[in-house]
Formats: sequence, structure tokens, C-alpha cells
Amino acid sequence: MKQSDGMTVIVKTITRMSVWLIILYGIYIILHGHLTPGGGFAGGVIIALAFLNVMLAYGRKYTEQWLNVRIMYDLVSTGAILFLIIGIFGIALKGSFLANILDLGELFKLESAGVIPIIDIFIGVIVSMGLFVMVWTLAVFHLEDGGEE
Amino acid sequence: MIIYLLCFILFLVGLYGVLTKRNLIKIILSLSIMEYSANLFLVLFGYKRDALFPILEKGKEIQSMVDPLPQALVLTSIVIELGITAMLVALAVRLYQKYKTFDITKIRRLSG
Amino acid sequence: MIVPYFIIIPLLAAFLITLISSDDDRWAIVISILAVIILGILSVIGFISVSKEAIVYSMGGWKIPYTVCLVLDPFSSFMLFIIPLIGLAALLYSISYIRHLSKSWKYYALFMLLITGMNGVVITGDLFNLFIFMEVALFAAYSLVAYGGKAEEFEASFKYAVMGSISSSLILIGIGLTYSITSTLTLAKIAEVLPGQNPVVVNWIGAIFLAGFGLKAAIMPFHAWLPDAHSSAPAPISSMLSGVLIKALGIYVLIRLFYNVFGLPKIFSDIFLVLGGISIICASLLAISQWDFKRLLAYSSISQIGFILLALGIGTRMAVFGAIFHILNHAIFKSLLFFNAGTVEMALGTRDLRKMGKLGKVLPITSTTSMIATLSVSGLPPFNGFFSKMIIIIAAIQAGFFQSAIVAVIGSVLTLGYFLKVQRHGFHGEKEFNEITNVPSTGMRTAMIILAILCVCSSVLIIPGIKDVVFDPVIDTIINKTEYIQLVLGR
Amino acid sequence: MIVDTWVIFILGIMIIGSIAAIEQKEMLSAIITVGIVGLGTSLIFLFLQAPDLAIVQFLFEIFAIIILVRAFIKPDYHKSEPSIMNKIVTVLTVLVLVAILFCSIDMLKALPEFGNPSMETSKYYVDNANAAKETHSANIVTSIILDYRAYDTLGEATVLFTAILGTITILRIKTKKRKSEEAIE
Repeated sequence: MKQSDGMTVIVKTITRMSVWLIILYGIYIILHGHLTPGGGFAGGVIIALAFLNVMLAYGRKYTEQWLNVRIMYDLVSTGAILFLIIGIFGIALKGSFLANILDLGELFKLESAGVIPIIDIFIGVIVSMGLFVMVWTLAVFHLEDGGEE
Repeated sequence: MIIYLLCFILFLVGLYGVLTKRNLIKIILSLSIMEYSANLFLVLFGYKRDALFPILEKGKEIQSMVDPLPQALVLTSIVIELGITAMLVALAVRLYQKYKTFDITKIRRLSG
Repeated sequence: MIVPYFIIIPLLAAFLITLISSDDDRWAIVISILAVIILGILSVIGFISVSKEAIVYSMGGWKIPYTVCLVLDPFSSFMLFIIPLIGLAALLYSISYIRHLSKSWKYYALFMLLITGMNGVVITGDLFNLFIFMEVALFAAYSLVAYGGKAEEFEASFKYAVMGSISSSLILIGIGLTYSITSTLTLAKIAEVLPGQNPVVVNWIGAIFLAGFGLKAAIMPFHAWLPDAHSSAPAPISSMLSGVLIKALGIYVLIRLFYNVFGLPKIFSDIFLVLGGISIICASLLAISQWDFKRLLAYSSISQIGFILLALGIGTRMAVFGAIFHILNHAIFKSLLFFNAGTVEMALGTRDLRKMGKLGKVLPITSTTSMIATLSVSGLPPFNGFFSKMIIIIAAIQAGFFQSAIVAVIGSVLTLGYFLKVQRHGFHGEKEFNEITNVPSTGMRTAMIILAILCVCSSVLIIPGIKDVVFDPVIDTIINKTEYIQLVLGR
Repeated sequence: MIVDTWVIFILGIMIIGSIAAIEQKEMLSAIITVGIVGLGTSLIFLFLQAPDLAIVQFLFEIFAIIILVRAFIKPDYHKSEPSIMNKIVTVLTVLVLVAILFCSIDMLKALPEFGNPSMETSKYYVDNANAAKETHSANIVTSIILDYRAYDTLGEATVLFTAILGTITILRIKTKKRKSEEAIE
């Protein structure tokens, strides 16, 4: 099974056309987490699956050029830190950890529910980037030479 | 009651797989079956007859809703389940690399 | 309010280490040691401030049963003190030990996550939250056990992960059953509602939790993973796992659930007594037949956990005192023994007691501290192990459990037996060594010396004046079920 | 009552499917079968009025299958010879599990009836959609996981973070040859 070559032209073309749509849909799901079913976890996995699509269709080399795994990995910890910092802001502004510090806004509006959509975005970043990095590490691992010095 | 019983049978099937199967991947699969059943238990306990999902819609009257708390809990445990699957797969791949087999009875450097 | 910082600090440290470190591990070491020291100071402040009145902290400013609450009472702050204490020693020991294995910042990030998980379990007052932070600690533990990168380590880690996830599923079902009959997740509220429920379901829940958390504590029928995991892990991780993790995730939760929530029904105290007795005797017998140093120590951990469980089964005030004192003492001397084993392994490249010999000359500090730890674990005065074991035995006799007292005495004798074997073959054997390749570094030696001093010093805690200050509030929180409910629910 | 019938039907299929997956000789079909069992779970979540969970379960299931197929690689990795010991273990395990099942019937009977939870705590969230009014999030499940119990979600994100870090650590670890290994070889 050669992974670096990728699949046929048809698959590649369809992937190229659909990947942005899938990512957009994932972002939509993340942003509407407080209004409709879905949220950070579901949307994050959708985005991760889009990246995975690219990896399966184009192979490892192209994906390495397209995506920087190291930056994705840093984004995971950045997302986690920002989530924690929001919690700490809760202590500073409202006196208790993870309090809803922002204005609640109007029910059923996209920009409502205070801090909830923001946390949803951070979770989306953690899940999408993190799961892709996880699968990437599994995929680049060679049984023959992996890990031995 | 019959639903709970079936759900518990599903759990025991998973447990059976973990205890008797010798292939690492089979063990991982059985573990995920166990987790499905545990998740199902939680959601079953929260179901209310003739109630709707706990999401408001604009311009719609507030109706009776099913219990949202178990759903929140299960959302968490599904993510945990994926985490443990990934870690077990990583370990299984490393074990294959070292022992050249997925059979747990042949992976036995530790004993006693 | 200091309560949420017990989670925030180690979590922030873990995330920062992941974010800023590249190939270098210097910043990781600095951050993690700093975080552990701050946690230690916080826990002391916490212990002093809660000895009069415990703190209940509700998340996000919501009312208690509707959100997650954190409870800092004397018992949890006692555990919160042990975690950074052993953690600091383990970190000091790790610095050069891990460079010797494989230098990476990931070790420190995972170490901080391990501490986060344990702190989270100890401080929470919510059943499901306890489950989540237990998983954090376990995930970190699985990957740290495999950190050495050898075949046996992956095997041990796989076994541990499989066992751990079986018990996690069991616990999740237990949580589901609890929720179905009590309709709440706050431990105090469960404790209030549970007595009026159907006893069949309540006993089943108890049995499921006993199996689930018993697996984490490695009580005897559920112990199969511990000897592998604890003997294969890197030495500082073995000491964290044996010294703190099985107590924070296993024993602590068992005490919280069965004392504070279930109110220790008779049937479960009997089960505790029986399982404790089985653990003491069987694990000691298994330990005697071992030649692998770390494996012997791992079996010894099971038998010492048996002592704690036995004391919990007796359930009198004195027995509980013995149990928590033994938790502290076992954490100290078992960590020290694992450090010794790690140093010897690093120096000689073997864990087999038959291949060791006279080590007094080449490893003077290791062999002296191991002697202190041996005397301590086998219960000889004036070391700390003697006092906690003696209190447990006296409590058993006072409460009329003569069989348990006899079992405990036999257990202590067996312990002395297999540790004499360690000393005789491992440190005072016939083989002579003149030179060794890997000399223990300053950090490693410091860690061992600190713990050896603590082995002697912690027997001071038995003096009545000090005991009243340190242990009495802890015992009060464990014994008083109603007080815990009133405290959390604010009545 | 139609929900009961559907749930029992799907659960029955799931049990048959999981037995089939566990006893299956070929590994790829076993993985796919477990995937179908997972999708059955997702379907039950839909019937039980939990669309959030159905979506998340569905997506995470796909992800889990991808990871598992990645570990499977080639069929000849999974040869195993039958042994008598294994058969004895299997029979004993089945007996013990059936015994547990019979003991559990009493407990399962004593549980609250299906479809009729007491909801003492969650009344607060659901009555008049109180949770939505307090947090201004129309999705009450979201309002619980990200506001009332946001601390749980922080823990959950940490679990995921730990799993990622752990996977990378396990797969990337490089070992120096240690003395003990040299001694064995």
C-alpha cells in the first residue's frame, strides 16, 4: 500500500472541489452549536474528516506541503490554553471559575449566549486539529523502522 | 425492563469479547461495544415518553422535553471513548512492531 | 478562593509546556517544578484554612445541584498535600533519569496532566466530574507507563489500558444507575437521597463501584495489571503510580463513596475486611517468590493497599486513623523504594536481585536509604510504617476483629521476610562491584534523601498534640456522613 | 410505545451484530460490523430524542473506524490457532456472564420504568426552558455542557488533549539501547 502516491485523478478532483465545502459546513456546525444540534465536537470532527480526505486522496507528501502539522499541534495547545484563560477571566470578572462573562444577548440570535459560542470555537479547534494530528501520527508511523534509533 | 435487559446483554457481550478473545484488535472492538452499552444506559435513563428533544425553536411553544443532563454526560463519554480507542490502537501498532503478532497469548514477556 | 487553582495551575503548566517547548526540555523542567511547588504551598494553605470549616466552591456561580461543585475539606486537602509532595520528589528524580531514557518535554507535560487528573479526582464533589478527571489521570498514566519504549512497557501499558477501560465502563454504568434512581450527580445530594431507595439497586451500585474503583486500587481479585504496569514504568512514574495514583483514584474514591455517600453498609465493610485480608496474604506470598526488584515492590504495594482496606473495613475511629496514616506512610516509603530500584537498574542495568551484590561501596546513598525504607515498610520502630501498622492492629483488636489482627500481623512478618530478601541479595550480596557506569545524579540523590528523612520524620505525626491538629479533622470528615451532606448542600 | 419497539428491534440487531463481530474470523469485516453497531447506537439516540448525540456518535464512529482500519493493515497479521485452553476459558466466561445476567434481573426490575424518569435535578433546566432563558442558548444540551457544567467540558478537552499527546508519545518514542537489553541479547 503506497500512501505517498494518492488516488486517481477523479478522486483528487472531487476532493479538491469538496474539501472547502466540508470545512465550511464544519464551521457552520461549530458556530450554530448553541442554536441547533451540533457544536464544537461535531463540527471539529467534520473538519478533521475533511483534512483526512485530503490525506487519503492526495497522499502524504502533498498533505505535508499543504498542511503544517507542527502548527496544527501548536493550535491544539493554544485552543486549550484559551479555554482555560476564559475560565480564569471568569474568576477575575465574575468571581467564579468558568463563569459566563460576556453579554448574553438575545435568544435565537447567532451572537447570543455570551461565552458559549467562543468556547465552542476553541473546542472545535482542539478537536479538529487534534484528531487530525492523531491520525497523521498513526499514518506516518512505519511498522518496519518506526521509532527505533 | 426488557430494554434495560437487552442493553445489559450488550454490555456482557462486550465483556465476553474482552475476556476471551486473543486478538488485540478484537479486544479493542469489544471495549468499544462495552462503551456503547454504557452510553446507551445513560440516555435510556433520561428518556421521557412523548417528550421532544431539548432544543428550543423560534416561534414554537415550549413543550415537555427529555432529560438533557444524561445527554450532556454521554457527549463527554463518547469523546473519551474515541481517545481510549486511539491510544489502544497506537499501543497495538507498537506491540505489533515489537512482537510481529496481534495474538495476546504470544505477547507474553511479562508473567508471574 | 484558592480552590480552582488546584486544577488551573497544573493544567496551565501542561498546556504551556506543550506550547513553548521544542526539542529542549529545560523550560519544561522549570515550569513543572515551579507548578508542583506552588501546588504544595497551596495545599498547606488550604489545609490550614479548612481545618475549621471546609470550602465548597460551585462552578460558574450557579446553584449547587445544577452545576459541578468542588469540595475542599480536610480529607481532600490531606490528599492534595501528598500528591505534590511525592510529585516533587519524582520530578527531581526524573530530571536526569528521563534524559537517560529519552529526553523529551512530553514526559513533563504528561506528568503535569497526571497531577491534574489526580487533583481533579480528589477535589471534586460531583460523581461524573470525578469520572472525567479519573480518565485524565489514567490516560496520562497509560502513556507514561509506555514511556520507556521497550516491548514490555507497551505490553504492560496495553494491559493497563484494557483493564482501565473495562473498569471505566463499569463506573459509567454505575453512574447511570445512580442517576436513574437519585436523579442527581452531586455526591452530597446522592448521599441524602440514597438511603430511601430500593436496597437491591443500591447494593448493585455499590458492587459495581467496588469492582470499578477496586480495579483502580488493585485490590486482590482485580490486581492483575498492577505488577506489570508498576514494574515496567520508568522509576519515577512507578513511584507516582504506586505511591499516589492507586490511592487517589482507588482508595480515596472508595472512602468518599462508601463512607460519605453510602454510609458504610455492613455488607460492604465485611467485603472490605475479606478483600483486604486476601490482598495482604496473597500479595505477600507472591512477592516472596519474586526475583525482579520492581515486581516485588509492586506486589508489596498490593499487600500494603490490603492493610489500608482492612482498616477501612474495621471502620472505627482508630482504624480510619491507621488507614489514612498508612496512606501517607506508604506513599513515602514505596516511592523511596522505587527510586532505589531505579537507581540500581540505571547503575547495573538489571532488576534481578540475584545479579546484584554488595552495593554499599558503589552506591552508598541508595543502599542506606533503601535500608531505611525497608525498616519502614516492614514495620520496625521508630520508622513510620511501624506506627501505622500498629494502629491498624490495635484497632482490629479493640473492635473485636481478631482474625483480621492476626492476618495483619502475619502480613507484617511476611513483609519483613521479603524485604530481608531484598537487602540480603540486592544490597548485601556476595558479588563485588568496584565501578559502575551510571552514577546517580544530584537530583536523584536529593530526592532519595528527602524521602528517607521523611520516613523518619513522619512518625512525629503520632504524637498526640500534632495528631490532633493534623489527623483529627481528616478523621472527622471521613466518619461524619451527615456533616458532609450539610456542608455541601448548605443547611 | 412505538419507540419501545424500535429501540428493542435495533438493540436486538446490535447484540447480534456485536456477537458476529466478536466471533468473526476476518478482521476487516469485524471492524465494519462494529462500525454498524455504533451506527445503531446513533440511530437509537435519534429515537430517544437526542439529535446532538446522534450526530456526535455518528461522526466519532466514522473516525474510530478509520483509526481501526489503519491498525488492521493486512489480513495475514491475524492468524491464530485454536487451543483447548481457550475453549475452556470461553465456556467458563460464558457461564459466569450468564450467572451475572440472572442475578441482575432483580436489579433491572427495580429500576424506574423506561420512559418515566424522575428528573428532579434536570427539572430546573427543562421546566419552561429555564436553562435557555438563563444562558440564552436555544440548545439546552449545549447550555449544560458549556455553561452549567463547563468544568466537565474543560476536563473533557483535557482528556482529548492527553489522548493526543499520549498517542504521539507512544508512537514517536525513541529508545536508546539500554544496558539491560544488551545483557539479554
